[in-house]
Amino acid sequence: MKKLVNDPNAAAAEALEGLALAYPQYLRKIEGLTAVVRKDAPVRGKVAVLTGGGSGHEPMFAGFVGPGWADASVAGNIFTSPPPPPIYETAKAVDGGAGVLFLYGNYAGDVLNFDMAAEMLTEEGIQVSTVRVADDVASAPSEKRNERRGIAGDFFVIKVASARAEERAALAEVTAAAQKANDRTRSMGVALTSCVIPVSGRPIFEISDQEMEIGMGLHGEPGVVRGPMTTANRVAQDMIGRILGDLPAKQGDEVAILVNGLGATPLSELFIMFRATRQLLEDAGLLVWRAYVGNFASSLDMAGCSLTLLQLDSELKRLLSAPAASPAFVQEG
Amino acid sequence: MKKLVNDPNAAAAEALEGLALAYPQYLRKIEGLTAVVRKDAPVRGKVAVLTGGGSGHEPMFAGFVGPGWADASVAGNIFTSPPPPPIYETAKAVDGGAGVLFLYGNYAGDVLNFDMAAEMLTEEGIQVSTVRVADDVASAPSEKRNERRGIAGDFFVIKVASARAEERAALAEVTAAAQKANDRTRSMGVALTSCVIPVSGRPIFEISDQEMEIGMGLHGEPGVVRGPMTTANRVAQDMIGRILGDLPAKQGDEVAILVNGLGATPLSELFIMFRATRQLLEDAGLLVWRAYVGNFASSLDMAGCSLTLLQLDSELKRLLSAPAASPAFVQEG
Amino acid sequence: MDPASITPADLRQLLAFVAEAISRKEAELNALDAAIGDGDHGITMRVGFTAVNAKISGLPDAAGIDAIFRESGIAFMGATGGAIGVLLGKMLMAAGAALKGRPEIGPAEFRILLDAMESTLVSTGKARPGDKTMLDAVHAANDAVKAENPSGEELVPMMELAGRSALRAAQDTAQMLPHAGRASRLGERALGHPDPGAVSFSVFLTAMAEWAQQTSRHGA
Amino acid sequence: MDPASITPADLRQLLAFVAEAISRKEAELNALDAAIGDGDHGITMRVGFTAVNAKISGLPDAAGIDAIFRESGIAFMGATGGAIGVLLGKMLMAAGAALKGRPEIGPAEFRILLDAMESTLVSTGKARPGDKTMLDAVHAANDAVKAENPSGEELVPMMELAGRSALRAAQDTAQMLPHAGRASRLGERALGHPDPGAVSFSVFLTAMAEWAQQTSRHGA
Ligand SMILES: Nc1ncnc2c1ncn2[C@@H]1O[C@H](COP(=O)(O)OP(=O)(O)O)[C@@H](O)[C@H]1O
Ligand SMILES: Nc1ncnc2c1ncn2[C@@H]1O[C@H](COP(=O)(O)OP(=O)(O)O)[C@@H](O)[C@H]1O
Ligand SMILES: [Mg+2]
Ligand SMILES: [Mg+2]
Ligand SMILES: [Mg+2]
Ligand SMILES: [Mg+2]
Repeated sequence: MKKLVNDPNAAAAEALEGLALAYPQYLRKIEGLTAVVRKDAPVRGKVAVLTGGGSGHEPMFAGFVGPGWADASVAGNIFTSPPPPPIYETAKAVDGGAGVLFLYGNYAGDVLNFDMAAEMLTEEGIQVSTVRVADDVASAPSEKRNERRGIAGDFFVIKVASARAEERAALAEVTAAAQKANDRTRSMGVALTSCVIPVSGRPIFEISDQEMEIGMGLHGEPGVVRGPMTTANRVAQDMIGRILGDLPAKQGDEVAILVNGLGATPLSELFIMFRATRQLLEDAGLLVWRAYVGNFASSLDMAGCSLTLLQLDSELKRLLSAPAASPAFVQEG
Repeated sequence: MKKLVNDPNAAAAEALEGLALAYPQYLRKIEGLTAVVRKDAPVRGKVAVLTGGGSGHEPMFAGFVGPGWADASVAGNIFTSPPPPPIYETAKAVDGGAGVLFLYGNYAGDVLNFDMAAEMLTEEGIQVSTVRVADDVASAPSEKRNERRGIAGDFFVIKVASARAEERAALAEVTAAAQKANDRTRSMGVALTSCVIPVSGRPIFEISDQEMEIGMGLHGEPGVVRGPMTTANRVAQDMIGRILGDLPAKQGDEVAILVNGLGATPLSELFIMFRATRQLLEDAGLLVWRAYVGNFASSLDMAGCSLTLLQLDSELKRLLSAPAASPAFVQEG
Repeated sequence: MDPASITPADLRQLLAFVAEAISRKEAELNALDAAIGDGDHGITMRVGFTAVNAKISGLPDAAGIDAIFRESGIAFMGATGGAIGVLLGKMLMAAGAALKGRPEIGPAEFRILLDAMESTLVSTGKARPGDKTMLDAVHAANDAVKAENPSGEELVPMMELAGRSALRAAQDTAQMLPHAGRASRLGERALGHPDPGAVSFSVFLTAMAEWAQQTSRHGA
Repeated sequence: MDPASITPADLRQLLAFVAEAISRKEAELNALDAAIGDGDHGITMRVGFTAVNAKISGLPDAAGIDAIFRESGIAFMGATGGAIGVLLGKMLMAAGAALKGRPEIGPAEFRILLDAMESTLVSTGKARPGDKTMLDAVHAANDAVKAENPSGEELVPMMELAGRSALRAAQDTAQMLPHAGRASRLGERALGHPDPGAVSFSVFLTAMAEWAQQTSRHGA
């Protein structure tokens, strides 16, 4: 294992510190907690959007904190949900009196910890609602959509919810917007190599130099099919086929697409994957309204990518295109 | 070799196509050429900034085309300068009557091809001036600074020149701003692994699982010292030591810093490197005015990073913070 | 020690012993988790028990069994995160609550402790036996000490029985398919691999028994 | 063919033969470039000569030696990029310009060709012999055919001499340190590795000679 880290046990905390030191124009770290909040938090009268989860997915989640983005992100250790106390403290720090929306990937550990924190906050009279991102088509059949795990789809759901909160909508409305985005988001990943967790220093699964695994999760959870490595066009075809088999989109519908790198795959390959994907969507009669290509939700140093589609309507388009600024994504009005 | 590509010979061209298809809000491809230009090119009366070079460094160079950024980028094959004809055609397509500034990394191949194109343009009465980015401290001693190669420092030089052009400065003034930024920029890289060129499918150099190489270039050019892999803090210390030994900055000076990933190094490690670097700069009495952390100038799928410092003055701060929007970097006014 | 019971002072030592045992298993637990999860279980357990020990050493001497368990649970939950953080954290807190007012852990208290842990795990985690989770180990241990009475009412054999039962149950999880609702991500590939949480819970109980056994022998 | 000269029709075949020889060396040239440069030289040469051949097959039958070289140079430069694109492109164009009006390549023309190539390479690339570049091969070949007269004024032996001299010079570049001003990036590590551009130029000349030799034997 070769990694630019110091004490591997401190990697998650140091990465978060580095992020906060690099981008004081957008956010600041809460002293003593592995959490960052918008520079101007708490924003009075605005619903606060709080996200977070295990580390190792940089820039997700902390990279999406800032005006027009989330109010806070709480980081756990690598691949491990943060515990309830920092979630609770951070929620209190960003609550502007209009309640807090918890937005995170649908993993057992996160659910348990965020729910526990929500309980503690509710006891103190702070309103909390929760949307669990569940975009990974590979992780459960469509009858069990709410059991799916969340991967890069967080990007769309956080953006939509944050923009709605910025409009000063009430907690129920912000929650509804997040839920709508979540309901209309589908992803599929492909892994070419395993990542290596800094502390253990070893790959978390074996995969040969000739193989890829479609549907693999962001923490190396087994995917839907392992097969020989093939061309970008064929990989995209397989992935988009599975997404379109699940998303109730019809000819002429508009979609946003995110081509997300898992950490060790260069941007050039992501652009080649986007080129393939766009053609497939065009062939399927879908209109690409906007595209996002880059490393948004990574899996440490895993090679591979994920494709995420969001089926749009006019509200989602308005919210997606609203101005926003954070370390990982800036967009003009 | 596992890469998300189709025909490896077409990888550079397909990546550029993908970029252009993904970001029509900022740029468009010139039909039949491996070049992209600002969506609204040519901008009448504005000096056009034209950049480019070999592919494989995505998002450099094409990712920095857009308003407030370069007017055009011409892409060669992987690690190979583009030939004169597309440079010439592209320059003609973006010339708004105020001349064209060529900005590219200082490599023999690029110099030969861009100079040849400049000759062809000059013969037609189009004004061309050239600044060759030469920020890599590892590549030549300071007495021979103009022989140094260009690495991630392109980012600062292109940003500064483009902002100056946006102010409708004359070609000589835009060139002077670029030259000033170039004179005050220093970089140092470190490679942990070799990249693999898609066509050959093989690493371009050998490096063991316990080694790193400080000073290695963006195309695997040998660096200044190969040694055992060590902690992020020590790597940063070595690199910053070499940069500060070369940059005539004194206590209290302001700098901008770019922590650049080479392609396969995840953002989390770049943040840890930034954290280390910031501390070192603080210890040296320098003030970090702004930081940029991410994959800006990569080397295909090489693992490693580079650190770039730009020693600021008020003009450079004004130009760096001017609004700009391109696929790889958006900044509000 | 009196082999028939564990005092608050003993409990501090016991938990330090458990922490060491867990640390020694870190790599193994990571590997088990890598096979069917995300590879972090050993790290999380080690971090959690390190925090438990740090917390305990700061407790006043007068802290009773209940307080030691409660504070251990709070420390574990607060330091780790992950599923296991809330689950084992709450289980330890529940053990403390259930043992309120008990000056020592004897056979009766050990039964109470396991029962409180199981019911809290079920109510929090909503898993059922056979779902291939830590519950399978907890349930087997609890069942064994409830049902069987192999050596009368002696603490050390009871603890050993609990440890053995948990270990066997943990090994048996290798044959289980993860319950679809909870862990569909694992699928058929989980077959042949034991559940890391079940294994770590059996390490926890086995280490407790080992400490008690060693201490009682030394004391005898 | 008349072994003493190369007609325009011959030149087309010869360049196709050279393109094949270069293609066969692609991996080797990449490896040489990887050792001291960026590993792309074989790719670039193959792409360039593929473009040359495509261009040539589109030329009118009447195209003379000069036009074939000029168009080859334009095609090579336009298709490849990199240092070699401009350098070899201009060298081919210069060969065309220098052979203007010559119906065939005989010994005299071959000397003119090499001399034009060398002087264009020097004026464009500004390298000097000993700098560890392609120039070392070009210069050695040019020198050899200028200075020596091993077998009278026969074309095929002259071409063979040029190829041999270039090859030897290319191999000798392994012992050179790259000229600091041009290629400081290489440093001491370049020692022991020949310059890829010098090697590929020797492949170019050697293939030309081989084609001429084979054709003259067949023709004889
Ligand atoms: N709902 C649940 N009920 C019982 N045990 C659970 C539940 N969810 C997870 N576990 C246990 O937690 C273990 C995983 O713990 P760990 O790896 O530390 O957390 P994470 O899954 O968040 O990475 C599993 O092996 C399983 O035994
Ligand atoms: N200025 C120069 N003069 C002569 N030959 C040169 C010069 N610069 C480069 N070369 C030749 O070009 C070769 C490298 O070509 P290639 O790898 O195709 O281009 P690049 O260096 O742009 O990757 C070198 O081996 C050298 O022989
Ligand atoms: Mg985890
Ligand atoms: Mg090159
Ligand atoms: Mg785990
Ligand atoms: Mg080269």
